[in-house]
Amino acid sequence: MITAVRVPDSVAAAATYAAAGGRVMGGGTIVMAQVNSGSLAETELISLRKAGVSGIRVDGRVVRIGAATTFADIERSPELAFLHAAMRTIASPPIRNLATVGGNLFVPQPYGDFAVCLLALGATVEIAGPGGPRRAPVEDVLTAGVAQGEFVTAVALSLPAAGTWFHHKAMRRKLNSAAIVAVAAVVDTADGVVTSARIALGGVAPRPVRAVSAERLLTGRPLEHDVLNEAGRAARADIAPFDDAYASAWYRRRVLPVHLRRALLG
Amino acid sequence: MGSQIVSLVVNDQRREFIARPGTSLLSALRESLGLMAAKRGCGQGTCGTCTVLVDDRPVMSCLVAVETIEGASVRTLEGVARGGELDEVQSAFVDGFATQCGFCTAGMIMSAEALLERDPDPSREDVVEAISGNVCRCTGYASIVAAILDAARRRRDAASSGGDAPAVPAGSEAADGAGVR
Amino acid sequence: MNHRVNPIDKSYFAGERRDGDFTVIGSVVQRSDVLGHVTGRTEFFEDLALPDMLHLKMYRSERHHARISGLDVTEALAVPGVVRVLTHADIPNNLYTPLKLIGVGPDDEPILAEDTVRYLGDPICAVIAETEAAAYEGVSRVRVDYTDLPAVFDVEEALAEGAPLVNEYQGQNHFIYEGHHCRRIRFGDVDKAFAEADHVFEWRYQSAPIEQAPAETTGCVVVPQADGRLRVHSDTQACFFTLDNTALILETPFNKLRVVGGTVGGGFGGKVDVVVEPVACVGAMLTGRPVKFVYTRYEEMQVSSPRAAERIYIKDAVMNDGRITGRKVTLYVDAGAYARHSPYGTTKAAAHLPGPYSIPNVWADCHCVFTNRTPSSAMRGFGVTIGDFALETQMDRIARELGMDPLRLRLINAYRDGDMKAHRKIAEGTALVEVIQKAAEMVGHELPDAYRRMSSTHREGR
Amino acid sequence: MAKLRGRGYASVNYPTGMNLGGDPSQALIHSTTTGTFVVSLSSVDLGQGIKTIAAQCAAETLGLPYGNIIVDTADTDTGPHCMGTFASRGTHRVGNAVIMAAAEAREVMLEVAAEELEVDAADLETDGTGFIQVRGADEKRIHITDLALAAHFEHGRTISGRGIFLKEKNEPVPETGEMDPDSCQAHACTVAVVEVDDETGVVEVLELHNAYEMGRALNPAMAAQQVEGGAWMGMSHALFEATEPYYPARDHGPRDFSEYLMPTAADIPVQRSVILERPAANGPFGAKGIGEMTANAPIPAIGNAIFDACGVRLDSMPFTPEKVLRGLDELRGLDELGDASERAHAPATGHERP
Repeated sequence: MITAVRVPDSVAAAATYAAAGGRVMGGGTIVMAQVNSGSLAETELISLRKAGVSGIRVDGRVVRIGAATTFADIERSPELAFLHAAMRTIASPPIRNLATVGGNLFVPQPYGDFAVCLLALGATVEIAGPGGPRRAPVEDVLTAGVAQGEFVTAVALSLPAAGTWFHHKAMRRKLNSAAIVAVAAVVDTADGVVTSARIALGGVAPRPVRAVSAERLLTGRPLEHDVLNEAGRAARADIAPFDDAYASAWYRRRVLPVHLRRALLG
Repeated sequence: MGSQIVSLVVNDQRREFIARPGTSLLSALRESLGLMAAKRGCGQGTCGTCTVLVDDRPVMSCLVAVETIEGASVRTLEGVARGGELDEVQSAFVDGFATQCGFCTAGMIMSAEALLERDPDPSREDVVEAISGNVCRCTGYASIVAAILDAARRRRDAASSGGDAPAVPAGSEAADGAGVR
Repeated sequence: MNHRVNPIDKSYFAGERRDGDFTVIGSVVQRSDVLGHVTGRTEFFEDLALPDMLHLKMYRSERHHARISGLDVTEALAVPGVVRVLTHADIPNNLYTPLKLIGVGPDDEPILAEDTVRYLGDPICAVIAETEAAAYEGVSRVRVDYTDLPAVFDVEEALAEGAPLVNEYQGQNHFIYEGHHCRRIRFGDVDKAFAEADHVFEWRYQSAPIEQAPAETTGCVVVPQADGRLRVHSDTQACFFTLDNTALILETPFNKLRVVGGTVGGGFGGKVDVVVEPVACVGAMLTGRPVKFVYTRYEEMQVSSPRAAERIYIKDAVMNDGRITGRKVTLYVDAGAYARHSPYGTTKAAAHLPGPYSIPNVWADCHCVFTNRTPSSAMRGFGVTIGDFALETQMDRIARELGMDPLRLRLINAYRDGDMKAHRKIAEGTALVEVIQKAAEMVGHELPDAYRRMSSTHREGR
Repeated sequence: MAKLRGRGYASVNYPTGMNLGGDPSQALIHSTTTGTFVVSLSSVDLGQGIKTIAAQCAAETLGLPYGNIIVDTADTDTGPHCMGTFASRGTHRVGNAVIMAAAEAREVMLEVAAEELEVDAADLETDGTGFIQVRGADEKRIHITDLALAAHFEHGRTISGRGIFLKEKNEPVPETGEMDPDSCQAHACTVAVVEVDDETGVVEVLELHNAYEMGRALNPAMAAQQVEGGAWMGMSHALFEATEPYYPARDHGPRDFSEYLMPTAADIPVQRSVILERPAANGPFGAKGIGEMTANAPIPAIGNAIFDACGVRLDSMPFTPEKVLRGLDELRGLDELGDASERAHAPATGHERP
């Protein structure tokens, strides 16, 4: 049962509440669902809605997105136009008006599509907590979470160069579906040959994962049908798919190469 | 800490009420303010029957902890008809037979209102996306999509004729009998 | 009006239409409920605001099949706001089956579990509290000790020798139809048909359970009245069916109950079982206060009765010209742990065989089988939808095997007025031939003259 | 990669007005003193529109405008018995009961009018706008409002009627299955056009063409609602729905509408439907009832279309991408993970259409 809802107006105030053991939430799409079904373990909620951690700031090629920034805010941001298509594959407008960048890092797969994008972008996560602010690579947060009393205040990322961003999400229906396989990637090419690749996958492991085997295989080779199929098969070494209501582990493993290729070749 | 007084502007009226901690906006509307249009179909943000507008944006009201939106403007289906007159979306739903059991209707209409306020001339794809979080088990959606497109046209027609003309059915998408995609 | 209508092709059955001069029938009039719907003023049962209402939440079995070796509700009762916890001992007549109203038995389902649970989600005890949150908290503190029993999930395994017994009130893992192990159809001689057939085809079909998924979940609010009666606001699809069953469970005169329903947020067959009203009534009687019991979406999805999974084997005797001369169907309805409406649905499935075709020799065994899963029950197309999937897939396969046009195969075999159906009812008012002809025309599927001239009102050459 | 297109067919019948339970439905009707007729029922409106249909049946039978009818239903204290809204009983049973009640009320209405107008009741007719008039001499007429006032205050008559529809309970013969379980048969034929993604097994339903025979469409717009929504449900059943996706294992059962997927408006096909009417002798104005059957034919039609498109025969519902892809892999002779897929684009059978 919830005994208190805190709506701190600063990061410092939020940190004080968080240190006392409440559950930090962004838009509430995950936490309130648990409150409504009586299944939330914590008894105090701490909302970041008014803590001053919303908003998108662009500084040259670096973008800093506050943790309480909603997906709808990103959809409205011209600087983040490269992400708009990806955002529209996530849930539905009334959810995107609530769900936040920070919260999405803690959503279990096959949800958490934005976290997959952040992983591909090599984002840095800004964290507040009892030990003061710190920064961590998004990989670390996705793998290990944050410590007791800590919470995310922002993510920072570098805008990918034109033509280097790729995103594709295979769903069970055309809109408002969790991922069967989500692929987000930043791939640089020179003279038709891949010079660097950073590929993140969703829906195929308990956490968003890097397709490091595919990245290795692609580097130095052209973005071509057969090469990508080979890379997709290689990527099977990087995943740990599961059965769920949407698809079986077999299916996810089976179609991964198809979707990796479609992500990068269209 | 416990219960606290929350103040919202609901359908243009300032409303204050006492909320127990963890009360959703949906529960507050229904149980504290007696506004029953928004429905609880799942309490998980997956059915859309509780969709209302908070500061003009559609949200699943079951997922909003009411203390976190202190002072916000909230609009529900009860506030859509002005002076007892149905607005264009409501009239288009009536004329287009876009309701069956009626349980999804409030959420559908609020999603449609939000869309049309942002985009008076939406494409079919825009409409489909706008209602993608609103589950309807009865209609198969086609009549709802058609009604929202019809409402947009009615509203544009009303605006272009000076704004005081009655909403008139445009008729161009009235059934030709062969089903409209 | 801007509504959509489908064209009515009045060239078919023109001589039988007797249109007369209807003034209202056949016209589009506005739905009587629509203004309430678009303004949000339609009153659904949960839109009732009662200040002193209590909330009921159910603690349910966490096992598929188990003995309850211990039940402790002390901690649940200690939760602030929890008013009462109901167990089977509080239910006057704890054992029921909804179809007892039409003479179907035995009673096989406890309202609240006594010593055994038979599916994941079987209700065990009901926590009644001042708030929903307190009721949930109470549910989370109920302690039950289970001793697991072997469970069976497959219909054919359930019928095999040595399978665990799902429901001891039934006594065996299938419903008994007047002394028979299944609902049977025996018409003509299928074995002879198979022996004389040019082809024999046999295939197997399977479905999974399907949820009715109405937008509004199942629920009720029970309000004690000054005269000692109970007013039950419910989204049941069947007011008197609910009233009668509830009265039998409460062991109370029928006139002590009043069921008020009306506008329901979708049913599709999912709101025919009587699963919330009896417990809520007991809660209201014991507390003297209004009690609300509404299924969560999770309960609606996983605990409320779905459309049954079915397994269907169809074996057909077919001649080279496409005539189907014999059809043998073995059909298993997965009823889950309790009968609910499945004995009825299985009979309806049997009556539907062999589909809309005149087949002179038909044999069917339709089994209503108990397994350790959520009991299934009625849904739109009850007993027929899955059968049609199997029958019409079978027809397509036969057409492919024979290299025939699938519509011509159907037209050759289509039932007509005056044909004796497998359940020995003379067909009348048939129109299969015509809907096939019309559909062919709609998609430009060419049919030869002989097929276009076919009619449901008579069989050519007869 | 290829998108393989196919067309599939299915034709079905559906029993309406079931009487395996044997329960009748009742209707009562009475006029207020101002000529509004209240139809009292206890049947439930689930969105299918029984209240509207009952009002249409009453108005037609009485010969009065639709606006003169109020339907009061779903209260066991005030409504006469109806076991419930299921088994395609609503339109058939309740419609018939309402017609019977309204016919009785009409008889009283004409008797009172005959007294008021000092004519023979047999010479009276209704004009559908609210007047009761002498056939062929319509200047001699009285409006229902005046008539209802007169009936109550001057004639001491209640303009009312009672209706019930019973088809006796049928007991199947256990040895043979001989039975008479229903009242009418409705019919449908669906043609589905689908497209199969041969690399992922994803099926898209592009078109559904339906011919439905329903006796009579009492309200064509509401019939269209049932047709359109029912065919959508059939498509949803075909491609998506299962509370136990790994049946008979109970794992991973969907808990909410995120997990229990149904087609969104983005996934729906073009639907074209045509209605045929072969009025049923025992149906209200010939209607058979349409609500239940509309989901049935699309399911096998879609399955058969998938076979036509790609050669994969699906004998298990729902038709998930996984089942289609496993079938395609088997046809292509591929190994467990389909790793030779880029060398074998076309499936073994099936064909691509423009």
